[in-house]
Amino acid sequence: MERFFHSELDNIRTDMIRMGSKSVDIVRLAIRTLIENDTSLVGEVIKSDDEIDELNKTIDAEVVRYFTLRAPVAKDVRLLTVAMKCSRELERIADEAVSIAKRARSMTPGSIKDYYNIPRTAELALLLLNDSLDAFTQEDIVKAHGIPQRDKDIDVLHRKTYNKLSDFILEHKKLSSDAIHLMFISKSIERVGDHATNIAEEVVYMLSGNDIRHTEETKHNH
Amino acid sequence: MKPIPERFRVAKKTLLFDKFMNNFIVVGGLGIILAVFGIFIFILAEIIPLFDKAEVKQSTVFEAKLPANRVIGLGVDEWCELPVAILDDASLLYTDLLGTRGTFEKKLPLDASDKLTCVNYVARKQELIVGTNDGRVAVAELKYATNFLPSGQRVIEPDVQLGEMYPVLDAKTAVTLADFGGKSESQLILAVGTTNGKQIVKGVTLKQKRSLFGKGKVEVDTDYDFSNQVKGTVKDIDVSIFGESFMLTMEDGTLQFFAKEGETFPLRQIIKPFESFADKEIVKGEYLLGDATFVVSNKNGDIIGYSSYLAKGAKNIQFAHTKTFEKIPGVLKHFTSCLRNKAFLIAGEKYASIRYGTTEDTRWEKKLDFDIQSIALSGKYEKMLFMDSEGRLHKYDITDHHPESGFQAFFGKIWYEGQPEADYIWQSTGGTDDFEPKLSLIPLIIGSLKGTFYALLFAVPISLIAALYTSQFVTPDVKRIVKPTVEIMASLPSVVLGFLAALWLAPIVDRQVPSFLLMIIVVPTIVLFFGWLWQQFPVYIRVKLPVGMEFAIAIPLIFLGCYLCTLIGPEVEKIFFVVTDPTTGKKVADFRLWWPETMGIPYTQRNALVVGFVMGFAVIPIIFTISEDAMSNVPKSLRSGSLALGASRWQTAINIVLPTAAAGIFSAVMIGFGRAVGETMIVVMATGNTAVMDMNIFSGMRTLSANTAVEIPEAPQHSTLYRGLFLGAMVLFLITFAVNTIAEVMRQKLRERYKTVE
Amino acid sequence: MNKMTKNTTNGTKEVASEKPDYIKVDNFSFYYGSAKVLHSLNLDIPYKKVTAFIGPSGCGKSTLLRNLNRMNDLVDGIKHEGDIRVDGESIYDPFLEVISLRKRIGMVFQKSNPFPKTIYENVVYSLRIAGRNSKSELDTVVEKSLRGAALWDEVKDRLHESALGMSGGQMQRLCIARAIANKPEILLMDEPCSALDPIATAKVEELIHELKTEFTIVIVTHNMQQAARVSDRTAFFYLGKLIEYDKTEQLFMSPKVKQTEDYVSGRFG
Amino acid sequence: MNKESIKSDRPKGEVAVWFSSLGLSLSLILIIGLVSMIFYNGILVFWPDQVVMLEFQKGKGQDVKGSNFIAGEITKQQSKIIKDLNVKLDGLAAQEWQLHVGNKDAYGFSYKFFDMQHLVKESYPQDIILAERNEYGSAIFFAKYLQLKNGDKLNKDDPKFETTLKELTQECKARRKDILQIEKFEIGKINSKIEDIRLEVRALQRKGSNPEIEAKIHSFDAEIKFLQKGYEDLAAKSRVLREKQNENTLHAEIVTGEPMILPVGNIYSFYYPNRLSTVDKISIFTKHFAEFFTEDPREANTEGGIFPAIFGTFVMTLLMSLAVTPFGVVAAIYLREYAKQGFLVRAVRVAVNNLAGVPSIVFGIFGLGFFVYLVGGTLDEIFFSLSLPTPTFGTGGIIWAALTLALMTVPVVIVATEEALSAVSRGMREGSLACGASKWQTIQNIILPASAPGILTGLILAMARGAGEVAPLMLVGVVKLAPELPIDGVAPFVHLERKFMHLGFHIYDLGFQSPDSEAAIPMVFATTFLLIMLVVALNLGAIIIRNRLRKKYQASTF
Repeated sequence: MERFFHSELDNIRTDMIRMGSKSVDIVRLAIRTLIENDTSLVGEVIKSDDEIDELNKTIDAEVVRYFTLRAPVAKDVRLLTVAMKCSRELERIADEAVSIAKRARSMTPGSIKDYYNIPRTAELALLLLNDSLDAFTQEDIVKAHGIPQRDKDIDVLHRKTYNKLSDFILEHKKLSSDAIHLMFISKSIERVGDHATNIAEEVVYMLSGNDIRHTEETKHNH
Repeated sequence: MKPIPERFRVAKKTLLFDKFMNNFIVVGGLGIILAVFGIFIFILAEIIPLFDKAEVKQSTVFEAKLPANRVIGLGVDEWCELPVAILDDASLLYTDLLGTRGTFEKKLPLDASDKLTCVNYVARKQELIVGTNDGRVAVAELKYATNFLPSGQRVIEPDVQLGEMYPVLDAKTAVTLADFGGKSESQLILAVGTTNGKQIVKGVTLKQKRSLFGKGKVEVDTDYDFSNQVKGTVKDIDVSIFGESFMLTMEDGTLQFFAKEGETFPLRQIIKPFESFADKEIVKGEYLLGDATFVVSNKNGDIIGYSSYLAKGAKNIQFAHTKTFEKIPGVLKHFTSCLRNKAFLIAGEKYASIRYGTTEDTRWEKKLDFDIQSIALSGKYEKMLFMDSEGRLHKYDITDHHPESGFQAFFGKIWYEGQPEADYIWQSTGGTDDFEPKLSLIPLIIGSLKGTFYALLFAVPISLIAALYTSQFVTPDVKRIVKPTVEIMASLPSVVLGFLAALWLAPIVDRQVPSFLLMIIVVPTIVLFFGWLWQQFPVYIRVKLPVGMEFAIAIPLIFLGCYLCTLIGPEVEKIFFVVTDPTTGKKVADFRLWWPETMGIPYTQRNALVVGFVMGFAVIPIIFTISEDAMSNVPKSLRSGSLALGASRWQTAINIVLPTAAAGIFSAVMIGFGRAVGETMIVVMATGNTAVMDMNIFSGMRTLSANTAVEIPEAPQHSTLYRGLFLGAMVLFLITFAVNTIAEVMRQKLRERYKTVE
Repeated sequence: MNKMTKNTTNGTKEVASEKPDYIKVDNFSFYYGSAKVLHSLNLDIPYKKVTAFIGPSGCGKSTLLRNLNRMNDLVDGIKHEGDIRVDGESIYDPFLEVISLRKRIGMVFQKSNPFPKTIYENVVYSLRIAGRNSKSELDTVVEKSLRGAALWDEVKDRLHESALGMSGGQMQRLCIARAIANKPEILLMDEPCSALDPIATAKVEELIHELKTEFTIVIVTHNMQQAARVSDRTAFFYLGKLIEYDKTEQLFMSPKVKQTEDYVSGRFG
Repeated sequence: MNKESIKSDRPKGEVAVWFSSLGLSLSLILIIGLVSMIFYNGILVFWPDQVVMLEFQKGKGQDVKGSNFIAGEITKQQSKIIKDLNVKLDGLAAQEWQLHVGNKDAYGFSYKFFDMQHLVKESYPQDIILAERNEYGSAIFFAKYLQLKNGDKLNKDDPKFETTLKELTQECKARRKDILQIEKFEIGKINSKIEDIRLEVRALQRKGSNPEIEAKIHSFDAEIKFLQKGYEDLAAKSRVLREKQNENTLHAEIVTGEPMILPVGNIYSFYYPNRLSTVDKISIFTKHFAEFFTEDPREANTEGGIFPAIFGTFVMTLLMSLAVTPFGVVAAIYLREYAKQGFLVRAVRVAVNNLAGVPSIVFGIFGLGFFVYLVGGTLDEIFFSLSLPTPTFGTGGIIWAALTLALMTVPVVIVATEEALSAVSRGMREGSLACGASKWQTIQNIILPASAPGILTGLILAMARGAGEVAPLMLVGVVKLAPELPIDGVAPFVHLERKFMHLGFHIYDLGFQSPDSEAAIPMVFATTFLLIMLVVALNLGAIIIRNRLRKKYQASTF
């Protein structure tokens, strides 16, 4: 039987989806700041981050209220805890995006032509994030299950970028600070992938009740 | 205020109706409850007058100017309208207390030659006995005639009839004392005179000859000379109203009683009434109504009564000291007994009092403010008259509806006239006017308790074990059928049971008393024996009998037992109960003859055994239902607890269920008691309804309830008997009410007890 | 369930009541004989909201509720101080007919108490006793009330069967239908679900939620979750005193008084 | 395990359980035995028995009117109780039979025990006739011939004998009805008219005497004369009819050889008891049974029916219920719904409960003192002073009996009603009040309907108690033979002051007050049977309703 307060769960879900799409947007915007060297976008990124933070708080409040007044159980509890955790992940993603954007703004435009694997990594990470959120929205457990494996590709790419940028610093000492920025950006992108993976794992938990974190299957190889 | 929306408004009609109904129910309900308890009040109101004393009011003082010192007696008519003062010369002074006739004189139509030496007025008989100096005695009846004027007014006229002069003493002896008593067939005139210093006591009996034309002439039958039989000097003589005996009061303080035996009047008894008193002299002695009690008084004002009775086995009646009345201050001077009941009016110098013979009760007493010279009590016991030393007549109204009642009458031990000893007796009506009602409720209460006792003796064991068995051992399915069946018993009208007891059971029991007595022992023995035998069977046989079906097996066993008893009974009778039949002189085996012969107490067909059995039958379902409820309601937890500890079902029943339900069982027995005590029809029909004081199982009884049913149709409204029966009903009411209340309180206690256990 | 109610349910977006002090309990004390069971209560119950009374047994919540329609008048030896006003009028006004008050304030009891009559007669009882016997009116009221009590579909084919043959939850909803048949302004509910199974309870709660669009509802409940679920305001009573009264959310999430906190968090006693 | 322990394996006290079963068995035997005994004897009364003819040795103490023959229906066969130690008997010789010999006018008794020791022959003659008569109970005889009014003789062997006799008895029966109509109703009407005039005259006389009143009083003379004329006419008419009844006579001989002449008008019905087939017997049985219910009693109540007693019981019980229901219910409603529940009410409740246990005779004596003497006496003084000192209401009557019993049973109704009221749940009351019902509306619409079965149970129990109670009735208006029914066709139709007959009292009176108690016993059994059936039916009804009720309450609580 559908109860009148079940609609409040839908609200939370909607907020989550909204927050997810905002996170995807903010990451994309941050990458664009780097790739297109358009520092004007940084302001937009920061503004978007604020919105995401606000959403994070709203979701938390709603979840707590729901817990207090509606005594949720089972699926509803998982949804609520997952919503709470995932909103935190998304908030972190937004933070990473802000960090990417800020580092991109600090870099000397055109100093380093080659961004190595960063665009590719970013693409993969965004894809991963998108899929995680899709898995949440569509309650697609298969999709969610596939994500931790895909995160490994991102890790590999990031390591490659990292090695290359290490070499680059040794060669171009003058450009070392930009290179270090790049290294951090790559790291941030890799973190986005990790957060997306976490979300996917939570989605699995939400849908099946199985906690697949820190299992052999999903163990990050770092 | 905002207007109330239509849908919230209350119709005036509803409110009014509600108010009306509320008031109606409160008033009606209270009224009904009060009315129901009004029963108690009403019955109480009916019995309170029983314990009232006489109420006496002075109505008039009449300046009759009678020659007080010459008046020897005062007579009155029924209504006390025309009292007569008898003077010492036998002239009669009538005084019209109502009309205009004033005081007028009437003389006895005596011959001028008659010299009266004795004038004796006996108020009790309304007779004036005169004796002459030549030993003759005549009797004048001072009657009254009642005429009605055309206007309907009542006029009382004196109607004096002087009888013939009969020579009693010899012609030379003047009559000093004379009395007369008797009716047509046996009449006695007794006279005392003195010749040569010797007192002569002589009497004549008169006889009315029968003739074809109604009453014949009265003639002298026999002469008697008692002078030699009399011991001492006669002070006063009293011939009984039937003329078959007389009482002499002697100067030496003895009473000598002579009674007719065949043609003689032998001295029967010398009574020394005041032997143990300080003063032994008798100043006054007179019979009460019915002439079975003789009341005497001495100078100290002690008053005692002697009543006649026939001792067991004796041939002749004798007197015994039966009554002791309250002492009066001073010397008793005047005495007059009532013509309607055993009351008598006594007076000293100023003191006057009404006493009641049966109950020794002082109905009324007062110190009057004049010297009493003469007294009279009207025939209806409604008025009394005193004459003072100035010749004035003081008239008093008496209101005393129930002189014969009082606590002593209903609950005390009374030595009634004609009884050999003081006893509790109920005998409300008798054949004669002077009958003394005996209204002791004690034999009725004993009778009620007797019936109840035997009923409970039969019902309590059966109903309690039946209740125990039904509540503890029977399966619910069986119980659902069994219990209403037994309850149907309660609804059988008692008239049906009474009819069966009297016309069906009593003759059957009567035919075979020993068989029935045997059943009491044999039937339980057979069932117990079978039960023991059953226990000896191996388990696999025993389990064939479903639990709680023992009673079904017991039914044929009971029939078997009863049948055996009817076979054995006559044989047992032939061995143990053999007596000689007093009518044929043959030896017969008959319990009905054996019992009175051996035990000395009577056997009747309609006896307590039958009543007990049938009344028990009526009580069984009541005790059964209530005690069964009490036992069934013992909390399951208690029983399971006991069973779980390994106790058998019987041990559980006895050790757990019975003690817990004890209060309920007690209350059941109490309610059964209440029902049996008040049972009416069974007792009316199945007992002889004789009031007895024993607990003999083979005699009947008379219970309060049956007594009420039997006697009330005969009791005139507001008579003593009527109110006495109400008193009986009240006793019954109180007994049952008290018993039921105890039972109810016990039951409530039990309920609380169960509550705490649960 | 219609969309309209869905939106208004979100506690955080509560619509302010038109009359926040529709029922005003003003310094109200109450005695059973010499025992004081309610101690100077002050409480404003808003119009067309659900107000819940919670508290441990014997805290006086039911007593207060039963005072709102003067049901306690039935008990011998009662006494009160202070006042209770409904829409500005004192319910103890000597000119006020208590029957009229009860028509205005419907009540649903802990134990469902359908009369041993047909379903139909149960519903129209309050109309019948008011002398309203028009068949068409009654039929309309029956359908409306039963629909209102979400019972119409279940019983519309057996309106003339005995009400005693229904299930427990149905009976309780029938009682609600009976209570709303005369369209009272206020609906009092004295632990309406305590004798019901969870499903029936849920149904009744749903009903309460819907009814609050039309009625001001006061509910006494032992079940804190229930209070949290259905009410807009919650009052916590303890030993005859009002300990805390606030918006339900407020009271449950961050009570201001420790006793409340202990009670709602189950640390009581 | 040793032997001891095996023995102790048997549960303790099983023998005692057997003993305790005795109580229940005995109770069951008593109740079932009693009811079936009454049933058997009550039904048997209506069954036509064979008539046995016995021949004894002459001069052995069994002779009746100098004859050693006797005939009659066997009513009892029992073995003699031989108290004499020296006598030994067995077989038929040890028995004694009780016969219903009839012919009370000839023998002086109608039931007698005969010692079978001296029996010579037992036979069942086919010709013997049993006739039920108007007076002296039934007759058992051999018919000789029928003397008809036209002088013809119809010999008993004549084939038309039986049918003619039957026709004639039918004719007489119809005529008897006419006589009854004339003597009881028509003459009764005239008598009551004369009585009315007499009272009116007395009322006038009481006013005083003046010429005007004298004239008025005289004006009644003509009317009285007219009425008396009517009375005489009717009396003459009935005399003629009565004479007709005796026109035809049946000449017969009883077994002792004595001749017997029976006017046909005296014969109610007759049959040949030894010729009856089972079908005949059933038809006679049914006829007897119907008569029992519908006819008036005859012969000091020992014959005929008991219709007036049934009717009296019915009317009395009805009046009682009419009185007891509102009183009991109102009092119970007050106690349960209105009175302040406290010690006082509890005490009243206990007291009311106990009042149900107060002996009926106490209520009887109260009824006599209060209703009959006080209320009735007062009513007489106010409304019927003219007919005093003959009391109208100031003597026992059906209304007083009903009221007395109502008072007696009112505690039963109060207790039952209270119980039923308290069984109505508090919720139901509150529910109704919360709907805006007033207190009375709640009681009327909710509480009373819900407790109706309980109240009904109480009422039925009260009726059963009232119908079976006799003792109080004896004091307040029951009589052995009431000339008129309490309800009849004479205005004002319901005569509450009349005395009445009652089944229970009928039993008492027949068994104990009738001159020939043996002759009364069959009738007593039949009446008892009827009374028990009535009371048991009422009680069973109450039990059934109570059980239904219990189930219903159980169903509604969850």
